[in-house]
Formats: sequence, C-alpha cells, structure tokens
Amino acid sequence: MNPDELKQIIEGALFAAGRALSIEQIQALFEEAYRPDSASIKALLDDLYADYSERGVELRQVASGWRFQVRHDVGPWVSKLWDERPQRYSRALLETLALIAYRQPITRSEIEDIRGVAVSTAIVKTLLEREWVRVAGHKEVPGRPALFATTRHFLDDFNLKSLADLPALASIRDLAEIAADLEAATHE
Amino acid sequence: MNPDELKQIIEGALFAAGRALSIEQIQALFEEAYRPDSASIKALLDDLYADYSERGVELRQVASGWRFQVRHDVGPWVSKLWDERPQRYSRALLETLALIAYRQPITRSEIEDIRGVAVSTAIVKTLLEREWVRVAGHKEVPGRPALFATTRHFLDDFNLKSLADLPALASIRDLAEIAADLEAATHE
Amino acid sequence: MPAESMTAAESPSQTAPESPSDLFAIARVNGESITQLPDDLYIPPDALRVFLDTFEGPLDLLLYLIRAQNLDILNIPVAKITHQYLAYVNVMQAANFDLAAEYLLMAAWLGEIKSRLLLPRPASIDGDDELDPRAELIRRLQEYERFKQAAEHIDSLSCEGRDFFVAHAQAPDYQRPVEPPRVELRELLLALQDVLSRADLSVSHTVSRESLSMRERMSLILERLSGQRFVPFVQLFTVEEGRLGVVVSFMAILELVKEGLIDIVQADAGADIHVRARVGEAQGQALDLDDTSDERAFDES
Repeated sequence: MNPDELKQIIEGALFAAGRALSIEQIQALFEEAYRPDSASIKALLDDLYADYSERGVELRQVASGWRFQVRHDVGPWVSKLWDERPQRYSRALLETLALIAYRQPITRSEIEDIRGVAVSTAIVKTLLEREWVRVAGHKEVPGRPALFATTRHFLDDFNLKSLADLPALASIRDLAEIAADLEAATHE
Repeated sequence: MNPDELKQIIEGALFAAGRALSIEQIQALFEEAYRPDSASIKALLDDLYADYSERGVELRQVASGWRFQVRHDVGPWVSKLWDERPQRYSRALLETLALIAYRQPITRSEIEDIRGVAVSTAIVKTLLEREWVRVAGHKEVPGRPALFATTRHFLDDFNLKSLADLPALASIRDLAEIAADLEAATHE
Repeated sequence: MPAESMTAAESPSQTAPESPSDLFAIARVNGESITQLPDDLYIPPDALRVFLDTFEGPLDLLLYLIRAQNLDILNIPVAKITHQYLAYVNVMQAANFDLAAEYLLMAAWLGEIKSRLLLPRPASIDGDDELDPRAELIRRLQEYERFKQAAEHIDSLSCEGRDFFVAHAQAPDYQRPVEPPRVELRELLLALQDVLSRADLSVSHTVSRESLSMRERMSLILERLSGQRFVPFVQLFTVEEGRLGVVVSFMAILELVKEGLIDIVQADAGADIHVRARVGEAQGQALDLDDTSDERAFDES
C-alpha cells in the first residue's frame, strides 16, 4: 500500500469515527501483516495536519488521540445548525465535576462534605451519561461507596490533553497559619 | 465576507452536521443581511467537491442536499472501527461438532441420543454455514434423516491432515495432556 | 434565637398559640394568624425560589454574605454573620420552602461558634491553645471557594457541542463480513469429554483410532456416491493407499451396508459389482430446519 492510500484510509477513518482515534486504534484497522508502524502513521497525521491548515476543519491532538474538529472561528455559524442554544450546565454539576476532576478518586459523600450540600442523583447520572465521569472503583468502607474519576472523554470534550492542563487550585492557607492570625486578631 | 471564509463555514457546517445539508439550510446559517445567494453557495460546493476529489472523504449530492462521506474504497479498513468482538461458539455446538467428527456419518437423532438433549436447528445451520459439516447422505429409515459428516474444510481449520489425527476416544483420559501435546505440535 | 431575627414568625411569640392553625402560622397580624403568603407579597414566592436556587448550599450563602460585606474571610465576625444567615434562613422558611437540612445545620454550627467565642477560654495547661472555633469554618469556606472557582474555570473552557464541534462524515456503507469465532482443537476435545462423561460411552460407543479412519472413509464413500446412481465397486478403492487403505475402505463399505446406507448390486454372477447410495423418493426432507429448539449456537457474551 502506498502512502497516499494509507493517508486516505486514516483520513476516512478519522472522519467516519467522529471522535479521537489513537495511533494504536488506527493501526488496528490494518491486518497484522500490513500494519504500518506508529512512526509512519504519525508522519501521515502530520501530513494531514498540514493539508487541513487552511480549511474549515482542522486535525487536532487531544487526550485520547487525533480528531478532526470544525475550525474554532467558524463555530458561531456552525452552531446555528442546532435550533436550541446548547445548554449551560448548572453550578451544582460544574462544582461536582470540578471536585471529581481535582480530587479523584472521590466518593459522593466526600463531595458532599466539601460542598456542604447533598449531590443529587440526577447530576451523577448526567456526568456518567455524558461519559465525563466513571466509577473507578469502590472505597473499602461500610457501604463500599463508588469512587468517581474523570475520563479521557472529559479531557477530549474540554479540549484538554491531560488533567495537568487544568489550572492549579487556588492556594489554601493552612490551619496553623489561620489560627495564628485569628489569635493575633482576637488579642488586639 | 470573502469566498474563502464562506467556503470554510460551509465546509465546517457540513462536517459538523455529519449529514446532508440543503442549500437553504446552508443559507440559514447566515444573518439575512449577509446571506449568500444560492448560486454562490452552489459554486462553493462545486469548489469543495473538487478540493476533495483525491481525499479519503468526498462531497456527494444526495436527495436531501450535500454531505461529506467516506470514500467507498477505504470502506474495508474504516469499517473495522465497528468490528464486534468475535463471538464464541456455545458448548452445545462444540459437542455436536465433536460427535459428528468422531461418529460420522451420524444423524441428528443419534447425536441427541448421545448428548441426551435436543440439537437445535441453529447449531446445525451454523455448522453447515461454517462448512465444517456437510450432509453426506440420508439414512434409509422413516423420515430419511440427514447424515452429517465433517468436511475437508474442518480438517484445514483444525490443522489436521486427516481424521485419524484426532486423538482416539479411548485415550481421552488426560485431555489436558493431549491438548498440550497438540498445541506443541501445531506450534512447531 | 437571635433578637434581631427579621421575620415575625421567628420572633418569640408573646402569647402561646391559641388554635391548631397557629401552629402553621407564618405570621400574626393584628392577632390573626396568617397561614398563607398573601399574593401581593412584595417578594413574589417565585423570586424566593430563584433566590434559593442561586446558592449552591449553606457554604455558598455564607461566602456570599461575607463578600457582600467585603469582609476578610480570616476575620469573620461570627455574630454578625450568624444573624444575617439566620435572617435569610427565616425568609426561606417564611416562604414555606422545604429548608434543606444543610442550611439548618449550618445555622446551628454558627450558633455554636458564637457561643464558644462568648465563653471564656480555659487557660491551657500544656501550652497547646484550644483551636479557635472559627478555624474549621474558615477552612471549609476556603476549601469550598477554591472548588467554586475551579467550577467557574471549567465552565469557561470551550466545550464540545457548545463551543466547538467534532467533524464527522457519513461512514461508508461497507458491510464487513462477520468473522466467525475461532475454535481451538482443545476446546473441541473438552466439549467431547463433557459428552463422554455425561453419556457413559465406555460400553456402547467405544470408538477406536482405527474405526475413526473407517468413519472418515464411510463419509468419503457416501460423498462419492451422492452424485451418481451406480459406482463400480472397484472404483471405491485406491490401490496407491496400499493394503491398509484397501482394508479400511472395505470395512467402511461393509459398515455402510450394515447401517443400511448403501446398496451393493451385482446383475449376474461374475458381473461387475456396483454400489449406490440408497435413494428415497424425495431428497433432503430430513434436514428439518424448522424446529424451535432453544439451544443456541453462540454464547451470549
């Protein structure tokens, strides 16, 4: 198979998948005897990236591999394809998601402890259905509560390559320091 | 808006939709004041058609408009994306096949006598379709039941030169040992 | 209950409730119990619902109060905040909302912190000062606030399907031939072992190595006979196979005769012997593929 045919197959697969494909997933499209090595595939992906540099779609690398996505600056027009404005997520959902992203693996009651309020089942369900969150295991305490973690899909959907791309949490002053301040304040 | 920007928006919209868009639908993406006429859109679609003439996807006109679709000749590779995990044959099928191999030619009711349960039509059909088993004749008893035998194809698939290569039933005592021997032999 | 409490319902009543309806009164106006919010209340109930929905819980409400007052989070005047907090809680309660237990718990906690601050602190013996009761509240507020910020940040990220779109094209209409399952001989033998152990074959079904090759030969002969009416007997033997092969073929033919599967015909003494498969009136009707036995060909997995 010549490189042009190979490139067409990769291109077709990425568009047909409609999601990111890893190099391994691309390799798996070929019979073992004709499987291109990862370096050749990477080279063809670089080629494709260049081919699409001036087009309405672009090749992007995200957490779980490469995908074609619509160029950001045509987004405002393209979003008119869908009548309803894309929904905004509730603060409760976003806070729950933030806690899972930064504190994973974490149980529901640990989330509730920090938020100071119960986490609704609907929110957990939405996060699981959206495939942003998965049950990574169970905590070995009475009731064996589920431990939640974020998924690759979450990273993909927010255009992140890894969790490290999320900004660091605001610093928190430690208790001894706070206590000292308070001490000083109350003795003034 | 210049034609290049316009083309990028149409291209992005077609790929974001993942389905056919009519010229009216494409026009609706633009505010009325800036809405291109259908002739300009048609011209840009022709442009896009040419742009993708050598790629892994192609622009095609279908009943409801234009859509990008994966080029047909990369189908064999791309369709691997949706490969199902290979199924496993049921124990009942393997038992039936083993009895046909060792007791051929054999009728279905004879298999049922030995197995103690009915042999389903689905199993017989699968074995015939797989070409491991054929109808070698009919037994001259009431109903003229089919006599099943194994095929050359069966021998090939199980790496046997002839049925005589199958271990003798009498010696199937330590099956694990035999299986190990066979595996060693076929991997030489 | 603080004296500054803002709603009538929560201020200590001068008189004990006089009727059961008083128990559900949200206010007493000129001695009359009000059990329903007047429709022309200047804060419509819907607005209160919105107000309650605005806060993600007691910590969020506290953060709002602290910020609204522009207060240093590290130096919360607990008494003042407690009063305000309770005032909000009372407004919610007056509007007949089911108050989430978390809000009431927070009110109780604030009250506890306030009372502990009022009490003189015992001099420490080992020099370890008792932790300020506000410290835990501050820690939780700080902890909550950083995740609140993180949530806002995530919301500001561009999100697939809202801010950007993945490109896809119609998949090719190529139907992939389904790969049939692979079977190892080992599996086949294990299956056989199961049958053998179920149906005690040791007496009636013993099959030896020799008879297996004879069985194969029986199938081959049947196959050869399937197309033609008569086949000369001698054609069923292959001289190149040698003596053993001829014997196997012969035994196979005898077994086929015994099982009634073939006929051997000789027109006259000394004439050629012919063999044919027994043919009935109709072909193939015995392969009945219409039954509904529920045994499956595939495992559901």
